[in-house]
Amino acid sequence: MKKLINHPDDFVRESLEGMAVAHSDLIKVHFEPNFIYRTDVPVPNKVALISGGGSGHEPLHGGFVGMGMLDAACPGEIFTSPTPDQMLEAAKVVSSGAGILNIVKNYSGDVMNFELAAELALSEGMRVLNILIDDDVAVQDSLYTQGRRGVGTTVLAEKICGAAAERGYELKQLAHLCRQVNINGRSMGIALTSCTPPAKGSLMFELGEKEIEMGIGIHGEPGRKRMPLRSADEITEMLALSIIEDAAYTRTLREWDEEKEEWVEIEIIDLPFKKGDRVLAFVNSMGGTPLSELYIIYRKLAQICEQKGLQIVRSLIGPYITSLEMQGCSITLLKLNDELIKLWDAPVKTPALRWGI
Amino acid sequence: MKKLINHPDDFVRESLEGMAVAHSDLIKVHFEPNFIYRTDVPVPNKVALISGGGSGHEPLHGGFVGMGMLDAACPGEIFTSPTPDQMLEAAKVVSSGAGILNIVKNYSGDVMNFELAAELALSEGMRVLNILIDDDVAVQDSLYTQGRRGVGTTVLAEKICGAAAERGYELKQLAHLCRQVNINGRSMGIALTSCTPPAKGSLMFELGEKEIEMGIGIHGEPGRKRMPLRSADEITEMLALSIIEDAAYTRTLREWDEEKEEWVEIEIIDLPFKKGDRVLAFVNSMGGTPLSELYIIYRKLAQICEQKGLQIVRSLIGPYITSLEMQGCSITLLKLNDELIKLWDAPVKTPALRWGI
Amino acid sequence: MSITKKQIVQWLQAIASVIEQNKDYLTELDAAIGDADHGINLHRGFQKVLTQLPKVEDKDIGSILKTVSMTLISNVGGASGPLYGTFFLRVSTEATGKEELTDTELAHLLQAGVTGVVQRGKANLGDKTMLDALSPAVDAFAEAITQGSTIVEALSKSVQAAEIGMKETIALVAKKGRASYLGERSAGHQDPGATSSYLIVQALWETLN
Amino acid sequence: MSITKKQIVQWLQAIASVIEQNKDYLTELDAAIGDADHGINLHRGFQKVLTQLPKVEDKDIGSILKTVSMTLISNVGGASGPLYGTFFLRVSTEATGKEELTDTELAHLLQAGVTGVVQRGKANLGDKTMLDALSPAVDAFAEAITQGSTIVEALSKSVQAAEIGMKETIALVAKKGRASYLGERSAGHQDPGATSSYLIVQALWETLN
Ligand SMILES: Nc1ncnc2c1ncn2[C@@H]1O[C@H](COP(=O)(O)OP(=O)(O)O)[C@@H](O)[C@H]1O
Ligand SMILES: Nc1ncnc2c1ncn2[C@@H]1O[C@H](COP(=O)(O)OP(=O)(O)O)[C@@H](O)[C@H]1O
Ligand SMILES: [Mg+2]
Ligand SMILES: [Mg+2]
Ligand SMILES: [Mg+2]
Ligand SMILES: [Mg+2]
Repeated sequence: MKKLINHPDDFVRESLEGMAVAHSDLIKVHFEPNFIYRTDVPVPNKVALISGGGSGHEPLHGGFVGMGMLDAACPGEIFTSPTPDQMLEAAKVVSSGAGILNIVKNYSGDVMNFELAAELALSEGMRVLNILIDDDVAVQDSLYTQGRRGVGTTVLAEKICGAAAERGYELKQLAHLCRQVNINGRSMGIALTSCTPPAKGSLMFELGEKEIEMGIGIHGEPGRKRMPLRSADEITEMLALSIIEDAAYTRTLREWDEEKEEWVEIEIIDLPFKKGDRVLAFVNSMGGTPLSELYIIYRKLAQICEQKGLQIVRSLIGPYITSLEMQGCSITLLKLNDELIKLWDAPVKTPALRWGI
Repeated sequence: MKKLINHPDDFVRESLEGMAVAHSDLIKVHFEPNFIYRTDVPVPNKVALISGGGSGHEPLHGGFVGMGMLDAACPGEIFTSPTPDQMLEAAKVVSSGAGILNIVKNYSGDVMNFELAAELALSEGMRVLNILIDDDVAVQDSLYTQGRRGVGTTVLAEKICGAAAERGYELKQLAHLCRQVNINGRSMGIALTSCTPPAKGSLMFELGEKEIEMGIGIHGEPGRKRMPLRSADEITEMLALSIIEDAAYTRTLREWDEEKEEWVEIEIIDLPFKKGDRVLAFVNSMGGTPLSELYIIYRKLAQICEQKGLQIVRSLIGPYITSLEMQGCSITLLKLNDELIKLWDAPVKTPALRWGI
Repeated sequence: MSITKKQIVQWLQAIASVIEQNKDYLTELDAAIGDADHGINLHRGFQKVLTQLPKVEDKDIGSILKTVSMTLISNVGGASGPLYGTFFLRVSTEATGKEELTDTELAHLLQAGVTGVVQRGKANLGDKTMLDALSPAVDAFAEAITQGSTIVEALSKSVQAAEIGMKETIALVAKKGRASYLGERSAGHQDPGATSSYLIVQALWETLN
Repeated sequence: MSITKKQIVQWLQAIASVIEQNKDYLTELDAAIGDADHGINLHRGFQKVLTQLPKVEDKDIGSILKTVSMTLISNVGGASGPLYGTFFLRVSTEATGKEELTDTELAHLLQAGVTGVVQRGKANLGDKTMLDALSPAVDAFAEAITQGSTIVEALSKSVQAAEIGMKETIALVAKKGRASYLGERSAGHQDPGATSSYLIVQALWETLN
């Protein structure tokens, strides 16, 4: 294993320590339990946004803490969901009393740990809602399974909801907005190489010199299908068409019901994209793929969107939700409306995303 | 070779096409000859900043075109200096009449092509100055050789001079400022893996599973020394001490003398860092190293700077000057003064660097 | 017949040591159909349990197991953290104030644990999860106790049932957890969570044997 | 004795073809001590020259070579682009208006080309660059012509000198160009630019032979 690390056990802590000194103007880091939070919390009257997940996806989520985005992020070990005490302590620090929205990627571990965290925070008298992101079209059936994973749309939801919280959306409005972003966003990813979690010390899976994994998540887990290497245009077409031609997708997700004071299953349906839709196009590096290649993907994606009558009105290109040093990319398309565009354009000031200020 | 590309011959063009559609609000791309330029050029009364070099270092330079940074960037083929016609045509498009500053990395090819370009532009009646960046302390003697390469400081010079040009610095002032940035900046890099230029189709060099290359440039060329893999802290220490303990460095660089109307050799001396200096610390990924590892490097770098009495007042962390998908990193320290800090903080709006606006 | 507080503590120590021995094995199983951290996660959690035990081993069984639950919840992470955490939480609730447990109490309390796992994880039998080893193991134990077996005899049946359940996960297509994203490709691999559940049951049997 | 315009054009075509054949070889040499693009760069440039030739082959030798120069400058890039571009630029200036060149004219004009390379690149002999093959080759040619050799004889000497110079670069430590960053590690490898210069000289000899 070749990495710029010291001992694998110290990876997350040392990385967080570096982040804390590097961005002391924007964020602070609390250790044991670990969480990153805005320097200016609690922000009076603002709903606090918290997200979290395994480490190894940087800049997600810690890089998105700051004005106009998250109030706190809870990093687990590499590829391992964080634990409820992290979210609980973070909530205590960032809560202004206006409520907490947890943005949670739909992985069993993340979901269960955030549910436990919400139960703990509720029992301490906080108002908390969890919204799940499940946008990965590589996962096809949901009826009897965990359903789709949360991937690229998470970044967009954090930005958009962050802006809305800043503008005074109250907790339920914000939860509704987050759900909207989720059902309007779809993603799919592909890996050219595997990655090596430091504690494991070896590759997650072996890929031949001419093989790729189609439909991967962000934890170095193998994808749906292994196939021969293809050209960037062909790969883009496979990803983009899987997203654009994805049919209406129905699933039930568990959310906290504030009236009933219990977890309830609600049915949520994504409607397919259609001609004339305005979209945000997000081409994401899995970590080891350079920017030059992302632009080659973006070029073809723009052509496909044009052919399909989708109008790209905003874009994001770069490594934002990664799998350590994995080579590969993911595409996310998010259907926008005027409200979402306004919120996307709103100022943001975080270590990894910054504009307008 | 596993890359998200189509045909190697189309790599640069397709990547530029993608960039053009992705950032049409900020930049335009001209093809044959290839250059990227701000949408709002010529900017009246402003000195125009042009840079360029081989492709494969993205976001350098094209990603730095925009308000507060470059007016144009000229990308060559992968790792191959651009040709003078690119710089000449770019100069014609961005020139407001206030003069052109070419920021050139000190590689034989870049230097010669930019000299030819300057001669051509001068012969067309433009005012042009070339300033060389040569900040790589891995190259030790300069007397009989090409001297030090231009690496990380280039990014910082483009930002700082871009801000100064925006504020009305005239050509000679700007050239002076750029020279100041250069003599106050020092860098050194290390590779964990090699990289594969698409046209070559195979790795630039082979590294064993437990070997690293110390003192590399940004073209996948082998470094000064091959050595056994070490911990992130040890690597950081080697890089940082090479930079901090680098003695005064004297070399002659060729610049255009506007009065004599000829190229003259001028002697330039970098003075060593000293206790109490305020610095910008820049930890750069060579392309394939994830952000989490850069923070581990930054953590140790901050400790070393503190021990050495250097005060880090600004930082930059991420993949900004890369070698395709190479894993590894470089460190740049730039001594700052009030003027440089103000210019660093000034608003910038480019595809790859953005703040304050 | 009954099981003492000391044996409970020994069981927990035995779990920590069997997980340590199987850390890489569990992680390799998880690499095949998950994200290669199951062994690492559980090892981190049970090592922490070991450091907590001396502080609580004089308290009642309920308190001890509550500490185990909280320690796992705050240190394991992933899917297995809240699941095993919930398992021990439910077990602990039923053991509040007790210094020892009768065989029937032990059976009830393990069943409560399994119910907790189901409520938290919403998995069904056959979904290729820890439940496929844990649930038959607990059922077999309870049934044997009802039929008058000794704790050790019942545990031996329980270990057998866990082992069968664990091995049956090989053929299954995962419907819950990370492995479910693999679809059909998850078949042919043994579930890491079922494997750790088997080891936990086995540790109990070995402790009392 | 003299060399005709047609032969100049044939030389240029011969260069394009020998560079094509040696593209990967030159690139491999550059991979060892540079950035693995020398063969690719020159191939791109001379292929472009091939497409330009038909448009200018009826003009005088100076115009033809000026076109070659401009084409190389705008298409090769790297260090070798401006250097070979300057070489042909200087050669072309001395050939303005000519339809053929005497042996002495050819010698002068090649010497002017070398001077151009030195002025542009500031390299000295022994710096491990193209100059180490090009300069002795041109000197040998000029000397043989002065001593009354035929062009072909003189070129044969020239090729020998280029080959020796090229091979001598193996032992040298680079002082100019990208290879200089390697310091002592550059020794033991043949310089790619010296190799392409040898091929260019050899192409002239083969064209006239
Ligand atoms: N919903 C669930 N119900 C029961 N067990 C589950 C569920 N989800 C996952 N598991 C179990 O958790 C195991 C994986 O644990 P672990 O690797 O620690 O967490 P993660 O999958 O988050 O990386 C799986 O092998 C499976 O047995
Ligand atoms: N200053 C110089 N003077 C003469 N020749 C040089 C000089 N710098 C480089 N060269 C020659 O150029 C060759 C490399 O050309 P090429 O690979 O095309 O350009 P680059 O080094 O920019 O990638 C070297 O092998 C060397 O012979
Ligand atoms: Mg995990
Ligand atoms: Mg080159
Ligand atoms: Mg796992
Ligand atoms: Mg080269």
